Amino acid sequence: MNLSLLIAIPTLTLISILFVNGKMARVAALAGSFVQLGTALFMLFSYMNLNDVSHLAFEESHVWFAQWNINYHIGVDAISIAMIMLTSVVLVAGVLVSWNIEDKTKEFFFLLVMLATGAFGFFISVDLFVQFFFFELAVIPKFLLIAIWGSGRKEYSAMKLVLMLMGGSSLVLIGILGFYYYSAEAGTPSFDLQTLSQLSLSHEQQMWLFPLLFSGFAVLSAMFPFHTWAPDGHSSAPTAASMFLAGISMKLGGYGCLRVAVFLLPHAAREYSPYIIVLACIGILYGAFVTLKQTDIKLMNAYSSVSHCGFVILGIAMFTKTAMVGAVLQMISHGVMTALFFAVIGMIYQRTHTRMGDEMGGLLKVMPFLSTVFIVAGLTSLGLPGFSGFVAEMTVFVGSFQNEDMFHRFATIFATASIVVTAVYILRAVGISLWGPIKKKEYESLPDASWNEKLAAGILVLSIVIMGTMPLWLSDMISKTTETLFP
Amino acid sequence: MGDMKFILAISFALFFIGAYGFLTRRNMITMLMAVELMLNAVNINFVVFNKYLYADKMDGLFFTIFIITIAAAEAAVAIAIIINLYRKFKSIDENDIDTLRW
Amino acid sequence: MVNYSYISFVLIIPLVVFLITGLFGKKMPGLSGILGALGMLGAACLSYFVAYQYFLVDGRVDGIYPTVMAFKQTWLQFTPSLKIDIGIILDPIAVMMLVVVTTVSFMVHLYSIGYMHGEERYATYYSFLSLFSFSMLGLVVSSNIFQMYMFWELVGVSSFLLVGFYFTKPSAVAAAKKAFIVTRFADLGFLAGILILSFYSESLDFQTIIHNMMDYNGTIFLNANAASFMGVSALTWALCLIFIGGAGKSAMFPFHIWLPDAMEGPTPVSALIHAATMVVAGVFLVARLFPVYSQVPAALDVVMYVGAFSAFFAAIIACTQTDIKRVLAYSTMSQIGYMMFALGVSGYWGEEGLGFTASMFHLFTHAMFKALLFLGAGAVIHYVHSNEMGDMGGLWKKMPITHIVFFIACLAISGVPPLSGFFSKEEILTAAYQHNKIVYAVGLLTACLTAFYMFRLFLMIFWNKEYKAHGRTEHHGEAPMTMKLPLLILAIATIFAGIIPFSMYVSADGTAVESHIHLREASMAVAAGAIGIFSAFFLYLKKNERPEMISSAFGALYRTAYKKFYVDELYLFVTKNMIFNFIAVPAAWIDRNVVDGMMDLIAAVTENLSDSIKSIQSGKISSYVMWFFVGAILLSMMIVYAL
Amino acid sequence: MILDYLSLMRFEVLALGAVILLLLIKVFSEKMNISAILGFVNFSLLVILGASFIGRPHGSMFGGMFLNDGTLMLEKSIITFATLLISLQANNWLKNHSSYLEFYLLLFSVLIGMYFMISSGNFLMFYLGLEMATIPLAALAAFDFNRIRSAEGAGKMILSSAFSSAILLFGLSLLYGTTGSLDFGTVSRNFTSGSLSLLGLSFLLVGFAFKISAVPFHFWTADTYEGSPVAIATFLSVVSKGAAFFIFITILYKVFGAVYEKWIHALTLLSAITMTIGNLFAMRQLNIKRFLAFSSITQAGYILIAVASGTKEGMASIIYFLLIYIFSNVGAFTVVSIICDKTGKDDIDDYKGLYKTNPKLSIAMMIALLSLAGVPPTAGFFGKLFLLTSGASKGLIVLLVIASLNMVISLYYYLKVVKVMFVDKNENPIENISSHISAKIVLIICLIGILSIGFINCIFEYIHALSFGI
Repeated sequence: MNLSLLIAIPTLTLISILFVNGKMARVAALAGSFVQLGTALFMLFSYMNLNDVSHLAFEESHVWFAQWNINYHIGVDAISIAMIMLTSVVLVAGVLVSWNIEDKTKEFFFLLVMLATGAFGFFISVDLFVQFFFFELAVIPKFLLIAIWGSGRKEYSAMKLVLMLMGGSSLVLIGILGFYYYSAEAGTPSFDLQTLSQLSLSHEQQMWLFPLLFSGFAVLSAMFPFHTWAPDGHSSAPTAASMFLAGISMKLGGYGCLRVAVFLLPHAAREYSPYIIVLACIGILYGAFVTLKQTDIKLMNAYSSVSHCGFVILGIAMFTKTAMVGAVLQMISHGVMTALFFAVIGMIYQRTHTRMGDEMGGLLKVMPFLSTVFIVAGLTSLGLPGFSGFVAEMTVFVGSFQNEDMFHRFATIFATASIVVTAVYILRAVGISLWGPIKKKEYESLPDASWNEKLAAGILVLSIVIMGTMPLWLSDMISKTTETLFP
Repeated sequence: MGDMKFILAISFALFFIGAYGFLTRRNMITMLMAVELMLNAVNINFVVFNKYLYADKMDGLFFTIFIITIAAAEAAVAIAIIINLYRKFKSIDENDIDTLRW
Repeated sequence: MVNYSYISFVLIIPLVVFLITGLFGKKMPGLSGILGALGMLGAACLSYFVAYQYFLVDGRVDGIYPTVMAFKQTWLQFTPSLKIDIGIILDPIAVMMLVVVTTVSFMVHLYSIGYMHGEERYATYYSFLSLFSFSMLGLVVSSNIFQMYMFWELVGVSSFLLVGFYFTKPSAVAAAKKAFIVTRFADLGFLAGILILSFYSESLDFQTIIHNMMDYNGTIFLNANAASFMGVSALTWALCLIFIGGAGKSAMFPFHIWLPDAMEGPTPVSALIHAATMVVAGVFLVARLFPVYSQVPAALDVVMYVGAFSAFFAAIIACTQTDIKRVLAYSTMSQIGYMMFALGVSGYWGEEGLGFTASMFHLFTHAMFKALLFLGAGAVIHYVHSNEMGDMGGLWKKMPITHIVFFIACLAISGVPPLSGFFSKEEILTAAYQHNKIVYAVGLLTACLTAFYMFRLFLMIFWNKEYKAHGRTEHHGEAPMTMKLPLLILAIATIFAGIIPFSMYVSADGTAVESHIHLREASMAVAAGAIGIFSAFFLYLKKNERPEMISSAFGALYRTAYKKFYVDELYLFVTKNMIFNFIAVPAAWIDRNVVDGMMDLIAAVTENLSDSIKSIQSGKISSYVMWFFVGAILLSMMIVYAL
Repeated sequence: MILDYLSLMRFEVLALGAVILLLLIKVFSEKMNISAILGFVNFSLLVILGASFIGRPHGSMFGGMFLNDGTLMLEKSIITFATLLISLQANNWLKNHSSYLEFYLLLFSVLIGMYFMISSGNFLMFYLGLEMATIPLAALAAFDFNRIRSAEGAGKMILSSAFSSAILLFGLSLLYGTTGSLDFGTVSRNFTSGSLSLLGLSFLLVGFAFKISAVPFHFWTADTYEGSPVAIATFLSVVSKGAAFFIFITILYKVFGAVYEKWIHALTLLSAITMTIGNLFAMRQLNIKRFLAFSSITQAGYILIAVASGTKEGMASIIYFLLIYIFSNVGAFTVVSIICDKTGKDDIDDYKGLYKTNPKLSIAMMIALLSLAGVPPTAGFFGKLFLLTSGASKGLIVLLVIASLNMVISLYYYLKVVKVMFVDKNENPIENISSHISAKIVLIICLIGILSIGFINCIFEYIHALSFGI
């Protein structure tokens, strides 16, 4: 399995989008994303057939800039494979959802695929420089997608989102450079994750590097109090961009927190974990309560993402293997679920031209398919067994509870309390927008989902159900990796 | 050596007087003259160092000559520009010439 | 030992039916009802066969019924010791529940063919019903506490979907949300309990948990007892929290508020979910963990008091309600309270386990007669098109069969011998008498009230006054055959279920216990029922002024009971005025203005800074050179003095 | 022998030849076809550029006053290349300008001055080169005779420059006084950390800071860029700054490398202030040229990080960055010049809705701006990261923190321009412009450069091999 394919295919897709004209761009994007999904699946199966997973799989390393000791070093473990699967699924769905974009079709799909390319590269690279390159690759697409195709206060939101994320990545950058310095002091300067993890840093060094790296990535995963880009960004972003932002981009943050910050600085991570746990718990409950107040269903989902991503941070900070597995599962689960949610919200918005839940009503009667998908997404969000959310959240809870002291216990119980609030706002949204009497006459003639929307929703729902009903292989795969990462 | 210190003191004074002139004068031609003062301070420096410390070589003197030459060229271009400015602004007071700012 | 693996089809059939009707139901609306009913018939037959094989063919091993693991598959592994296994456990209570659930479910499927006829979302209805059956069956055969939690949530959501079936009605929407959220809140306790219990018992498997916790001298048990929080041991906390979950599902006080509202769903659904099966899940949960509970008297006391109070509390409210389904709902709550306190008064070994047996027995009989009552009420509502007692009266002429079966059910619930309710209720009261006299007194009083309000209901529907048709329902009386047949079958079950020697099969420790009719307790119970029945006849047989007089005599108490003791209002106040207005609204405000404001502030500060320093670029050469000069001086000072 | 000398001075000789030829043309055939002259000029620049690929002479002339080696050749060919791009960019503008010949005369003189400045091995030669590169440039800045701003910008430039050379010279005189020589090698050997010589060093630094427009010696920059013709603004921002940086590093490392400890803090401070103030001003600009001026000041701040590192990698990344910066900045300025030539508009607000009417220009502009902002996949990302990394390898952490925060601010204003072009609506947008072929070539070269240089590691390796540290 040649991992570079995962970058090559989207890149080729990008080039082919450039050279086809007009509407054909979407066909190119769809074809490319399906090929990518196939490749990712192939990689998944090859990985599962490997006997020895104690080190990175399909590793490849080429010298890029010898003077800086920068290598094009790629390789995957179970966590990155899970993330790649997530990204390719969301990519396919995102392309399908945007099928009917009329305005600047070519540019739209170009940026969309570019955003995904960054994510793919980020997940497979092991060299911090290369990783950072892909990390930042998403800046332009994010900005333009929101600013051009968005709605509402789109310029403000796009700018705010990009600047906050850029602020986060500048913190990350400082952290990376700090590592470079210390490795240079220790002998050979390096950006390589594997090499850096062998580096023995003093307490003080760890203590100042960790907050930079962690909070830098945490901005991306919308940790309280750095989450405010999310509501603004999502409320303005076009559907596919929202899906990508919440489904993929936020996961970059979680992945970075786990795979970079905590992996490289386990000692400092332990020291800081109480603070992180407190922030995560606040984020979870606070996000949920703020969601309770929203009537814009897209905004609601944006805030609920804040709450859900809190579980990722919580799982990481809890520092038990199970909780970390749970954090990864939560990333995947939330990625697919929130993509589905944003997709269906977008589809409904296209028809009703409002996102205010209280202006809808009775939609289940006129568009049963979309409404059912909405309900499925909602039930996933509130952690119904059989869907992915349950598996992830429960793993986080059980893992968190393995810590013996009262602080961690209380934090866990606090976090679990959010499942009630989640239920309240999800049901409220379902109740006001899908159920009840039909509020407006013109809603009665609205069409249900078209083929592309059905396909997109179908793929996402299928992923949710597969993960929700057969979680063992996935959690096993991930827990093996966490065992090698955090022995 | 005592002489040198004395002369150096003068050249330093000259330099700062030139700078002061540049900062306080509003007329652009006067400002240019102030620069000439500063350059002269430099020239004195070079000559003095050459004479008292490194009399075996002529580096300082050569440098002085080049400075004088180039100062002339600089002044020529500067005055050309100032003339052009005067045509546009009808003034060579630097206070009037501030359309480009912020 | 026979292989029981075929039992997994009991789960698979409803699941398949759910998927088929859910995905393709639109294309074959008529078929889905038949498919659902046939599927449940198959499942029921399988359960009967299992029961037969388990109790009668295989029988006891070493004096107790063995616990059979018919199927077990690891589903998710948390840690080496904590894992969720999807398994099918067969023991007396599981088998008993299989029979109950499949029977009632089949009846309801059958009944619904007629009742829901012509409904637009007929196929959806059946798919939800199948989903519920699947989840409930999965719940009762759970071998793992987390598996149970999963199915627990699934029955919750099926209940939500079915209560909200008439989704265009705002009241149905509200009721569905309420049902789900209240139980969800209680499930939080369940979840926390699971976390604590699993941590200390180092397992999620029921058998292992029980095994570990029954070992008095084992380190696991000692640890769980030694670890304490706020003076209460971890084990007690765990069990109490788990009980909260059970209380939520079983509508125990104070989590009962969802149940009456849940009557917004179609009546067959009420019969199946909110009377016979799902609401007893809490009882089943406590029963499932009963060996552990029996180790912790404090937790068991909580169960007992909550159960007894709920039983009495619901009975009082039931006396004042006028919506027939609500009366039945409160009666359900009251009866489940019975089952709960029966568990609470029970011990574990041998004869002491009478309460456990009684509780299970009552669960069994109650499922039959309460389903019957609801389906009967459904028939009445189908005919009258109203839930209000005031719109009924004198229906006995119009619907004689319904009248008879309803009467039988009322007798059963009032504990009139020799109907099934008598046996189970008598056993409960006996167990209570042996354990706690106060609870016994409450139980007796409740029995009296039960008889009273049930007959009030019965008389108000079928007698009291002449029936005056409102509108179009004059021409036909009885419902179609598909609706009548289940009524008859359930009536037969109600009459004869009591003679099953239940204690031979189901007991706390698995041994066979002879059960006796205790003459004193039995006669007290019957007397209490009789008083209730007679006073109902006295007040409601004919329309008269007496009920009015009595209710006005009670005055405030009556009004309070009629208003359900204002518990709903209290909840509304807490959730809306306190949580929503004092947490959610300020949180949203803070988010926009403080947290987000911080970010905007940074931007604004930068902008302002940029604006405030613009004057240094004044456009004048002299100022430029001034800066230049100052800069040069500072720079040289830095370098020369090595600052 | 004479061939060796010619080979050693090939840039200077060829440029001088071009100047003489231009003068002859000026004198003898006033009526010559303008396109032919432009062609000749571009061709001769190309020849100069090509000359750098033949052989790699290493040696010195004039008693060590003039040096040449691979590094210097590389630096010279970089600025020649940039000049070629600018010349091509300016072609269209010059066609309508009466004094195009003088323009090139001055431009070539500046170029020769820079060659000598870069190649100097002696402060005298350095000073001559510097002045030769400055004075004609001021004349060029005033080249739009009719525009009031052109004169103002040039005036500010020449006066500031005069003041700055006075300070620089004063520093040189002190250095001469304390070390007894003007030769780089001797100064370096004889340099003692007395306060007089340190004062000399700091005044020298100030002179450089002026040339690279570091804060607070930068004030002339924005005014001059805004006032001067676009081509000259480009030249100032790219070539002039680049050449200054090249000689700056050479002198700093070769001559004052031993007293690294003395100037490192000053340089760090300079770097921090430069990028911060540059950013704060850039974010409030309304004129695109002025905006690019402040952006170039900020870039200078980033470059100073690597200067402060004092390592071989640091120098390599500066040259690398400047190469990338040439592509990015020339790209951006070319778009500005195309629009400015056609419509005379150079306010950012005029660019509203540009994407609707001129999609290709806006995309080129966007890519150039993003490269300046250092966003991948553009080469600017690599350039900027290498600068920071070289700082990191020396542990200049505080500086890095300031730099990364500044990168956020700079992203803000670059994206603001992108937003204006792509998102904003305009009642009266700039009409569709079919740009001149030479400008198109420049844009294409720049875009190819921006998008590819980062990925081609051999370029950096080549530069690195020619670099040196303290």
